[in-house]
Amino acid sequence: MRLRNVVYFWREAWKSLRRNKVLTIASVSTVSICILILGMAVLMTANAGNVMKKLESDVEMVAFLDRALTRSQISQIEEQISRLDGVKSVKFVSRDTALARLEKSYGNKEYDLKSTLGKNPLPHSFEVKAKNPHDVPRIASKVGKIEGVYKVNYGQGVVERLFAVTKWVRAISLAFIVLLSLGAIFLIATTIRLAIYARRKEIYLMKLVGATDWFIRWPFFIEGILLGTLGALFSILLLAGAYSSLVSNMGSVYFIPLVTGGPILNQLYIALLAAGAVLGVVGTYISLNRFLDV
Amino acid sequence: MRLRNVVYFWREAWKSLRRNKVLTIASVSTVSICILILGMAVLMTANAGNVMKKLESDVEMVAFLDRALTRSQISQIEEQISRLDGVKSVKFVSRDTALARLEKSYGNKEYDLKSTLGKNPLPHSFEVKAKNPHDVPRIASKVGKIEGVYKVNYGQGVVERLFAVTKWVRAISLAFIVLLSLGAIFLIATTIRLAIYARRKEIYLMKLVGATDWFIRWPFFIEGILLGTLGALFSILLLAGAYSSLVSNMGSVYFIPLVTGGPILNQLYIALLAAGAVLGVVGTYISLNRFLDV
Amino acid sequence: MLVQFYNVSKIYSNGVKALDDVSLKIERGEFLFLMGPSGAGKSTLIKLFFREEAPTRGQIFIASRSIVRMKRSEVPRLRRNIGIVFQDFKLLENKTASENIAFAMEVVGANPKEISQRVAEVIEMVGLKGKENSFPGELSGGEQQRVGIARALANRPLLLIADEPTGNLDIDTSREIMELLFDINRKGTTVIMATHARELVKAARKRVILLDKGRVIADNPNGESIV
Amino acid sequence: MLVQFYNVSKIYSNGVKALDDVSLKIERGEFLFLMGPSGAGKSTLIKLFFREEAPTRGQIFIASRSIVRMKRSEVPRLRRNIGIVFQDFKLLENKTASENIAFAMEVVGANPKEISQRVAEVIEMVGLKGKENSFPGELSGGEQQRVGIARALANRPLLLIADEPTGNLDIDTSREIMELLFDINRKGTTVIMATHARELVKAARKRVILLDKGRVIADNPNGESIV
Ligand SMILES: Nc1ncnc2c1ncn2[C@@H]1O[C@H](COP(=O)(O)OP(=O)(O)OP(=O)(O)O)[C@@H](O)[C@H]1O
Ligand SMILES: Nc1ncnc2c1ncn2[C@@H]1O[C@H](COP(=O)(O)OP(=O)(O)OP(=O)(O)O)[C@@H](O)[C@H]1O
Ligand SMILES: [Mg+2]
Ligand SMILES: [Mg+2]
Repeated sequence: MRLRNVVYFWREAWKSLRRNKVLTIASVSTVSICILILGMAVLMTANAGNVMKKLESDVEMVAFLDRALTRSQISQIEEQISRLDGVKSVKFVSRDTALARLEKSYGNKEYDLKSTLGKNPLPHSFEVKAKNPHDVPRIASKVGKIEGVYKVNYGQGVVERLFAVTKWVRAISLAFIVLLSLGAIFLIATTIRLAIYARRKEIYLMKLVGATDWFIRWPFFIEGILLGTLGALFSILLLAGAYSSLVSNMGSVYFIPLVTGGPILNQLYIALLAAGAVLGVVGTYISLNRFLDV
Repeated sequence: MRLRNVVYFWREAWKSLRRNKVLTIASVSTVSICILILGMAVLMTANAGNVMKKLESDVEMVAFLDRALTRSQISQIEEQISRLDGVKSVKFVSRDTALARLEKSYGNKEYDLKSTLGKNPLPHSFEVKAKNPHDVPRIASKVGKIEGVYKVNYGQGVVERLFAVTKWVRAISLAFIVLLSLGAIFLIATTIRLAIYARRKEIYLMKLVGATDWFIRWPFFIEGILLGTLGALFSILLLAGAYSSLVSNMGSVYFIPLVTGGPILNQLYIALLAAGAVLGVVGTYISLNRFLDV
Repeated sequence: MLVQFYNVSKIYSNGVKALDDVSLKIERGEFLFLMGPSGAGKSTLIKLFFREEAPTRGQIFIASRSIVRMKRSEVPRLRRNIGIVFQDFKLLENKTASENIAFAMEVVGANPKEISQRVAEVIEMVGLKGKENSFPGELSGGEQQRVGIARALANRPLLLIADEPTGNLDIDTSREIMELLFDINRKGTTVIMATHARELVKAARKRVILLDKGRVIADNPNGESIV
Repeated sequence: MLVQFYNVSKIYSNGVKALDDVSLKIERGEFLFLMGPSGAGKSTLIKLFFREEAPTRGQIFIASRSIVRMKRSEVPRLRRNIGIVFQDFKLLENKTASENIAFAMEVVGANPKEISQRVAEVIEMVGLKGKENSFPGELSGGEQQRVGIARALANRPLLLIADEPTGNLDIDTSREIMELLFDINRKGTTVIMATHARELVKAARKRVILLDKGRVIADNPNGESIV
């Protein structure tokens, strides 16, 4: 492509955007809205994912130890557990600590368990976390087989259900994002198709005076890029503003694990911008061909 | 409006839908996609709402009783609690039951708490549910003041956080639905505007040969209704199919409280259908006026 | 007096002065040619009759009603009484020839039977029999022009304004169209026709108004001095 | 031999037979009038030259290349060597007069300086000085037609085809346009012109082909017997 043409194509694209105001405004705002909704959905999904990760990471198991163990036996068991595949952390909880905890939920000043009982009936235990919460059931069964451990608790039943829920939530939000993306592609392509339809006579004439397909396509593509980028830019500004104000209003107060990583958000915004530009061009490409056959 | 005109308007609308295929397909599919996404979002929100209701309804308080109470004192306390405003249910948990539960999480065959202890150190308690889970903190403080109750537990701290989270989830999904609705209105209006723009010369000529604004508007409105309804119909069929297959695949397996009430779903579908028709007309109305001023 | 123009000027928004102080009287039942070089202002003058354009200065009366001060809601009635043949035809592309004609009748609320009868009649009159169901894109230039003429005739207007109605017609067809116009003129319709076709004007011996650069430079009762 | 038609027929998809067994030879440098009543097939014949329509039967050669068997990718080159004045002008509504003309030159890859120079030249030739920056909607019918003529001239085509180029022009402007066409014809361009203007044809004394109902019914070297 010669430089002269490049200049010509950009000038044409720009002129046409300015002169076909109705079409330009329609296309830009369609892109804008689609990207805005898509971006919002992605942010929601990311945050939901965060919350679910948090929920899952709270899953841990407690291994109760036999009563008659020596210090060295206990630390041997600790080592055995730590060596298991996928174990993230092992924390010793002494019977005294366990009793103190129990007391905290039942006790009051005048009436405390320890003095009532005289002696502590609770066992020592280990709190074990897995690198991947989904491994907890598997690891629990291994821990249970270690000599000196008489029982492992991890909320059997409830945990499996939690995982089922998070799995479905993830699947459905993914499906929704995919649907939204397809919808955005389709809506943008439709708008562009209508905009091009309104200019079909122009294309027809271009062909009649001897323009090649590519000579006609380029300015349209550039228009597509421009309006896609412009539309995406609007929506990203809006989205970034709204989200950062949400984070600063809410994040600090309620301990909800919001996605706040600057780089991650920036990547998202850049991806949305690129999506706008790409959708602009792809929409144009799809729509243009049928009018070129003259 | 005379009957002759009614017939004329419907015939015109129908003819124009058939003859302007590009425009019709574009408009119908835009409505379709918008309603589909909107419907899916509403279903998701409704189900998320269900889940959160479930989570919230699990919130309850436990009131621990002083040791030296008689039977009649205990039932007096029970009555006092039940009479409190907003209390849904009160369930007595004896110290024996409490110990059995404790044992279940710590105990094993060879080593049981009861025999170790000789006597049960735990107090009697009441499990109290509120009609509205959000009232739990308020009720808890009242229960705490009742003579004979020495302590009330309801997961202080955690519960407030849960409520904060559900509040935000609700607010954000509502905002998302509102945004989606606005987006749908806007996108549909934009598509219709483009479709009408492509026919602006037709409208111009109608005015020049003496057509009144309403004579021009009616067929366009009818077109709007038809394509809105048609578009909505497609998406509702898709949505209903997908959702009912989801429910039958998943609902029974994982105990997630899916929204399955036939009437509620039907109402939703009807609302979406109406939304399609209304959006079709409103989009037409907004877009048409500027072309009528000749 | 059907039409009165008093000191009418039209300056388009881009500053072009298309009409310059035009005064004009047209009697009921007259047949009037508008002539003048390309760009003289003929089409602009015509557009003032049915308020496609509004004059920048001056007053226009049609049937003693000022159409300058006319309310927006009254404009459709005005237009229904005027039949217009547009220089660029202005046919609806997705309506067939007969639908294009029927349309103008539907606007005025004629009943379906009347419409189909009259449509067949005017189609016949302009020599388009057999082309009723063709879309404008399937018609030759002259055929499209004749659809435009037929549409203007359909409502039997009081005033018929034709802007260059024979520009795409051969001489024989043109003469037939002229016969048609003379005929409806004899039956009482006032006819105003902008044209470049000197042969036709010469043969007609009717009143001719000559425009140039937006001014009336001659107004001759039987066109002698002009052609 | 520049153009050869062998037994060309054109039947449109709705069954209308617009051309019926037309055979034709046109030499390089000729000036040719196409005449015939409205609907005779003049525009259809013209559309075959640059493949806007394909013939139903028969063969067409331009500069010895068959344009019936021509590949899709070769069509732009064919069209660039033909200047076309369309019966309905086909101007781009959102380009000014000079942009409409420049556009046809940009398509063939002329450089900007050349373009602006040539555009000013052809605008002057058709008498549109001062209207360069008007959009088609701001031009009179005749002015639009002249923009169309200027556009066809801009690329100095080997073959110029004009479909009714004077339909909206007064007789003086028409004569000027004819002079223009004769002039470029003298300089070597082959010109084919469909027209209804007998005066012009009579004065020109050039070859005339007469069409009727899709058939060539006369082919006269200097148009005597026809007009
Ligand atoms: N909408 C417009 N905006 C600006 N200028 C216009 C507009 N319409 C016409 N003109 C200008 O006004 C002048 C008169 O135009 P008009 O169309 O009335 O001419 P005309 O006599 O009908 O010419 P023709 O015989 O070529 O049709 C011309 O110079 C034209 O360029
Ligand atoms: N696209 C089309 N589809 C169907 N029929 C057509 C089409 N174009 C033209 N025709 C028909 O073909 C015949 C010849 O049309 P054509 O346009 O070639 O006539 P013409 O000689 O140019 O007439 P005019 O002088 O009125 O422009 C006419 O009967 C017309 O109705
Ligand atoms: Mg004019
Ligand atoms: Mg023709």
